[in-house]
Amino acid sequence: MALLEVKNLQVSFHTRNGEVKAVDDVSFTVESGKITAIIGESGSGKSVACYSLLGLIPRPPGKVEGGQALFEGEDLLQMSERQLQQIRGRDIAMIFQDPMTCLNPYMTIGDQLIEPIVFHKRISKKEARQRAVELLEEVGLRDPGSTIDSYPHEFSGGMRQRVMIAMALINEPKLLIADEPTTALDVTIQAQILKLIAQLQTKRDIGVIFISHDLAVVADIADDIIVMKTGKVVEHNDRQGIFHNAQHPYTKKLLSAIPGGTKTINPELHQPLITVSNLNTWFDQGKHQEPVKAVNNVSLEIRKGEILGLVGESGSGKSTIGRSILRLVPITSGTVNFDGTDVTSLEGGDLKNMRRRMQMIFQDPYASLNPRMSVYDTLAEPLLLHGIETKASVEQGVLKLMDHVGLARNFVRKYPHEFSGGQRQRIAIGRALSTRPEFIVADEPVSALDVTIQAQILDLMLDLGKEYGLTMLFVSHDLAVVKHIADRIVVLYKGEIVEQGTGRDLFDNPQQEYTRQLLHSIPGQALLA
Amino acid sequence: MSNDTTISDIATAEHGTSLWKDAWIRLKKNRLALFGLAVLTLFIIVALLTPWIAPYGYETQDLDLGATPPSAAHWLGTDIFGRDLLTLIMYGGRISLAVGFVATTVALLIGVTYGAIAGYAGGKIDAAMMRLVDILYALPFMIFIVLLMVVFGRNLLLLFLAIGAVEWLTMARIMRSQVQSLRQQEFVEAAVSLGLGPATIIRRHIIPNALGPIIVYTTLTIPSVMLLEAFLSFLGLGVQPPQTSWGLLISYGAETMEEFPWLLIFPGLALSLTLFSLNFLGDGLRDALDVRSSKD
Amino acid sequence: MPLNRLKTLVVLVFFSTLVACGGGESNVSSGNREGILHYGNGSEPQGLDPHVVTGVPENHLIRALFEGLAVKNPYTLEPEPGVAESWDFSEDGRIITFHLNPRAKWSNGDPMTAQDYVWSWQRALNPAMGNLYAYMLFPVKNAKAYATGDLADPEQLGVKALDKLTLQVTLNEPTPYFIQLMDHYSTFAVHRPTIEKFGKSTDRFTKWTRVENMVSNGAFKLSQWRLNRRIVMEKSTTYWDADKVKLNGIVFYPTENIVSEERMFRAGQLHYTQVIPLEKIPVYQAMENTPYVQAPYLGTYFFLINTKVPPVDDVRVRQALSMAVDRDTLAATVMQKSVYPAYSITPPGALGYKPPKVFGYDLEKARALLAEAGYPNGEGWPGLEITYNTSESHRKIAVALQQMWKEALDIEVTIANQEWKVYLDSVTQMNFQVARRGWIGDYVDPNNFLDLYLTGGGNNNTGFADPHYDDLILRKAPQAKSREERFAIFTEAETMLMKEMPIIPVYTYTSKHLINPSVRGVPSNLMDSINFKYVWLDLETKTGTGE
Amino acid sequence: MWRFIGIRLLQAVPVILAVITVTFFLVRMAPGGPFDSEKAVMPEVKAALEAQYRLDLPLPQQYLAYLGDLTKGDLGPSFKYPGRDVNELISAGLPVTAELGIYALLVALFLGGISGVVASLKPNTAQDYIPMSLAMIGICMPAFLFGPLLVLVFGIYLEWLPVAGWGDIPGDKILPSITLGTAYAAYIARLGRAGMLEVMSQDYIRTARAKGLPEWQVVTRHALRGGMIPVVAFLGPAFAGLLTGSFVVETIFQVPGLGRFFVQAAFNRDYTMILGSTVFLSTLIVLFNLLSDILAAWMNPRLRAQFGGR
Repeated sequence: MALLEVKNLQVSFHTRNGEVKAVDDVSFTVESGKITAIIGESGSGKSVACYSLLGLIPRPPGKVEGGQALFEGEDLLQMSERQLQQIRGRDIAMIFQDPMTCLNPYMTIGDQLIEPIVFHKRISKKEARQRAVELLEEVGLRDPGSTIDSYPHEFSGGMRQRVMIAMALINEPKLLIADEPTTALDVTIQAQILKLIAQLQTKRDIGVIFISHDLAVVADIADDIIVMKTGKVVEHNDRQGIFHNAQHPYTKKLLSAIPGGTKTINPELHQPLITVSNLNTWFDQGKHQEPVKAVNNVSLEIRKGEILGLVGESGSGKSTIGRSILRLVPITSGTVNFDGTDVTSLEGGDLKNMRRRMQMIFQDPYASLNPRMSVYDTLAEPLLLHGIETKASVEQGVLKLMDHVGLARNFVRKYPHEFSGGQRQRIAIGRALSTRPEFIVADEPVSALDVTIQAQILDLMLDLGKEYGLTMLFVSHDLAVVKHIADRIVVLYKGEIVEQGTGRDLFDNPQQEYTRQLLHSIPGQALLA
Repeated sequence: MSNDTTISDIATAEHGTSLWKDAWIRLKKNRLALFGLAVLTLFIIVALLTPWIAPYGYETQDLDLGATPPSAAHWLGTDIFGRDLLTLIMYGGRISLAVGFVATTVALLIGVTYGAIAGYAGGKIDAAMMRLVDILYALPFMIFIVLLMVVFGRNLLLLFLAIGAVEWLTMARIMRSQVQSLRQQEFVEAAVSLGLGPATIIRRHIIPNALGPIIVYTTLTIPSVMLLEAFLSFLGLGVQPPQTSWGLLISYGAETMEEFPWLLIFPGLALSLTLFSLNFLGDGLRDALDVRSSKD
Repeated sequence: MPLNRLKTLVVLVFFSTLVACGGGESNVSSGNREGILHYGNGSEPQGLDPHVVTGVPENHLIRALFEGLAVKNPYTLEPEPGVAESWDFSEDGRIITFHLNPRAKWSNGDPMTAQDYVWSWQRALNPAMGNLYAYMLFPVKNAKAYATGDLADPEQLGVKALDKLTLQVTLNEPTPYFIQLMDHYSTFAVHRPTIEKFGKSTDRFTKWTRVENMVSNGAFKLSQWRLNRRIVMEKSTTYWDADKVKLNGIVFYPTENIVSEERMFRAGQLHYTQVIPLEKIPVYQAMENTPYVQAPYLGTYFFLINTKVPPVDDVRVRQALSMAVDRDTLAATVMQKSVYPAYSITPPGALGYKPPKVFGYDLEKARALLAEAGYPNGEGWPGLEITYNTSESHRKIAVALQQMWKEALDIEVTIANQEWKVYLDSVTQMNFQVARRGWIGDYVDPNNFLDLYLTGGGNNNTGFADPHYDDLILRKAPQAKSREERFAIFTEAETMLMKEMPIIPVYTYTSKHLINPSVRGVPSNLMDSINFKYVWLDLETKTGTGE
Repeated sequence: MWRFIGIRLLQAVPVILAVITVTFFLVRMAPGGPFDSEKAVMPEVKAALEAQYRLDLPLPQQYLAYLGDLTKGDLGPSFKYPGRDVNELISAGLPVTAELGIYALLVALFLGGISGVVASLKPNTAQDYIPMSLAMIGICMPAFLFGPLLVLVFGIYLEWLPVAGWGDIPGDKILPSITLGTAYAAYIARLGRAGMLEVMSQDYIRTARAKGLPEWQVVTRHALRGGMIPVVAFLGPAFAGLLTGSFVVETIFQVPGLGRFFVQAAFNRDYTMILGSTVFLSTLIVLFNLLSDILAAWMNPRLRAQFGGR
């Protein structure tokens, strides 16, 4: 008998805009001792399906409309809240996406860890604590005997996720639901956590549901894979089946969207457009603390027409370099030479003029557009500011830009909240291009997008880059993406340059240990190679 | 916003809903907020038209009549001078609403500008500006207003200014924290990288996005200003008789609530209705303007 | 969770206090049993030093604690023996000899002596003292000169101790009301050793009036003084007439808020209230066995007119304004029949004085006068402002008056509410046109009202100046041979005053109290003077609030 | 943390000095003086009085003299109450007002906290609307109306509680505390509701539910602490507001607190009392704001760490 058998599950949300079917007739089974991955893009209903099993969707507006979920033969959907409480945290435990927000910041991790076991098993706090220390040790926390009394903010993201895992496992549940447990983590940490989950699962021989948007992530660990799209299961197969014999077009699309290949380098590009010398950007932490050296003595060169990839984990200073070049953060020392001009000393009109020549595309297409300005206002503002178009011609200018970035003209009066993420990023690209810049800093422009959209946007950027003759600094944490798009790659670690070279050089023959580690952490290599 | 220039050659342009329109659409679905809006509009119209539509002159007395309960001639009854209570409430509403709105506007203008500048400038300028706010916070302002009224004599303009001068502090704090969080937003960074100057950025990109909480706080400030006026009236430092305000009427009414309850009930109703309406409207606006809720 | 614990605590505190209350005996019934009077005294006293303070609440307190040479009988207001057993006048009425009661003692047991009075009066008149009521003693020879600093030697004052128990007072001229003044606290004796123990005799700030220090000579002595809460007095055992004192104690409450005071009375927390809110009067009047007691009071409510500014510099305008005031309606409606219309500055009945009535409510004549003055039907009227100080009842009168004048005379009238000190400033600086005013007599004599309008008098404030009037008050009246002659002179003066109309009298005050039926020995009188020595609580009376 | 407190206290000194200076000169601009009375005051008497209170000195000299006394902790003698000095008046009233303030705050926390939390648990239902409407009524209801209303109902008609007084008759502290506390209860309810709603939408609440904790434990163990931080931050200003704003309640219930002194001082032109009360109050406000900041920081482990040690 399967550990969990979900039959014809239907969940809908009753919102102001009417009823939305989030989960539509979904059936799947989860076996004990196996990792079942549920893959889908945002809005596919993958999380809702799992949360509804445990009564964890907000009700209202959410409502389970029908179906069965047999857990060890008993229907979870028919249980009372009290019965469900007995299941939650004891037989079925969960891990969530963002370890930064999922732990209660006001309680020590010890108190939070022992809560499920004290509550469900009614053992003494002392015993529970003993158990917690053991488990923390098992998930790889150093010195758990003393760190158990720390507060969550004293841990890094990876460590917190380990605490979350320990908390989920403390009652030895039969089923573990992991909802995007590595998405918020750096790539090296992601690799460690994936390994940990796989280890613990094997050791305990429990069932795991692993929810993710990224096929590559589950490539190494999943036994079964369920692919969902807009509330429906489109394909359900074992790992080999999905990766090597995908049936459904959507699955194929997902697979093909995983960036691959290395850009071939154009040897003609060696005339530098931007020369960064000994750049330091430090942030003060108050009078009595060492400043944070976000960028520490970095020198690099960006050649005219090339796309330079800047790779690093969070805190490596990769975004700060981009912002320092654009004068969006005050730099501490060093020079940035742009086509013969030192950008760092410009003021007033000269600075405004320079800003026209350098633009930026931001990571979050939700945050980078003013929600109270229509597409027209957003695009017209820079055109008019820099006198690129006159009042009379600005409408045509806006429309042309929209054509270029692939937005339908009749959206011109719409507001950002009415667009999807990909469309918004197109608006943002249009805005960046509006000033006819020579240089663009693209700060993780695709990492907030669904995988299928990522590919489209990357292609658009490559095309436009060629068309406008742009030079680009492409900042990303995702090695695969950078390898796909960049001519040359710079690897950063803690504010300093570790290594640089062409994509091929770096991938095939990394010189530094850190680079090797990074490359090693790229998920799903075995299957995708 | 430059919506006044139209795109003539695109007949098919779909007019999107701006967040304002969107907010209005959602507000229209919120019955309590609409009720609040309707009541306030009604009260404001009545206040504006009072001199023409009041059933009696507000100084017209009938001493022999004295205080009478509601009747056909006087729908809400009369006070001890035999003055028509409905008329008094209408005239009182003019003052109370004016005090509420004008003082709040004063607070709004000062607070929003001040907070926006401090929040946007950041660093030492911010520290210095907020230190001043802290200083003013430490003033025992109740005593201070009393002192001001005592020193300069009671007059409405001063009352507005004094109350506005007190209420802008919180407004500035709210605005500053809004601006501080907005300043971190990427669309503001984008505006900087486009080459826009600080004034334009504050005006076009920051203030429109900070308005939600400001509007909510505004709808909370108006009642507190009206109650402050009532308190000053209780002390005898409010408006000059025979002019009156709701606060004044209530404070008289409270003293004779056993003998002439209608003198308390009706002005009290008028004030509570206004405050409730403002509150409903404020909550409604907050929900309607919440960008987060419009995303999904 | 600390928050949880806090909440439990709150709940506990909350309910334990709730349980603690209820079922308590009311002040009135416990007071009746124990002979303690619970007395609403209006406000916290400024202090208890008879030579420093002014004001009605202070008066009640000080007259319970101290006793003058002579006191007023509460029933007749005629003087009767206090510290002085008897007194006699010299032939020409300028020298009074007081014979002190040998049993009169201070509350610490010290005997009272004539020297106490000599020293106390010197203190009361000492310019360094800053005694606002120093003028009460001005009939005494050289008192004014000493008080204004013109005379340095206090020994030249007309007050001498002939022996331990005999006090001789020399007056400037015969002063028929002088004996009455002996019941005013500014003429009371204070205990010299106590005062000197805590500072200079003229210090205003010393602590001699505190419970633990205070030495007094009245029927009661101070036993507790809790700021803004209560002042408690107990019967003094050293008082010479202690046998007659029936109360065992008095608790004075600073009942500043008159609405609250009435509620306290209704809830049985008070025996006696200082006043009553106007709106409550009809309610109480309608009761059987009403606790409401109303009586004429030696005071007049009127409006000052600044005779130096137009349009009220014209006597016809002033007369028109005065005649257009419908005092009967005002008294009957706004004032809830609790006052009497007044047409003169002197209240009627001051020991037999009948003030003249020179004018009445006459709209015809008022309009004619106004037309004569150049404002027919209010045309060309430059406007008039009524100034009053913040107070519910003043506001009522001013609002009513404004409307009466507007309607009757068709003239524009505005009103200006000023806060007390601003109002005082305006009045003293004569920075007003018409201003509300009241005057309560310090002693029962028309002189106390009529001398207000002497040329340049400190309380004149109207610009009224007439040498003939001054002559009547200052020279002729004191020299009058009989009471009739004297009153005739006053009548003449008052007629002059009411023709010139520097003031518009509106009504005669009344004293208005709520008094629990168990309280006895509190007869109504013109001075609203209560002598606690005579008060007793009748246990037989059903305690209640009249409801 | 001591450093932080020290800096804040030091910063308060110029603030309070500025308050003193402004107040000192402002009150002198007010028309009318402390010795004006309805009956004319003889010039000689007035001069004597002014000499006793140093008012005969030039204004700057008076100012310096006042500051000099202040450094010795002496707020000077009261004008209105000869024989009492301002220190004495404040120390007589302070315990009462503080007690009233604390009770009112407890009432406010109790009523406001409970209704805020209850309302936040089921937003936009009757369970939300009813307590929140009551809170709104609390905000709308001026004390000079609410107080008498309570007195009439509980004091006069039901005869359960005394109608006035403070500590004289058992139970007489209840009505003033409730009257004063109600307005603040309303604010606390709103703050508490908003704070709880914010916290209840946090991810860690979902974590707690996923552990299988029953809802009431989720609320009490996980949500309350974070949700109440805005309330705690409000307590400082609220308490300062209670101290300065108790005037109306003190008047209605004849409570012998500071509020009456303060307001009357302004009306009486009791210069020293006005100054004394402003100085005293500013100091209190600074202190209470500091205190509630510290408390709110202490409740947040992350900030607590910044203050140096848990």
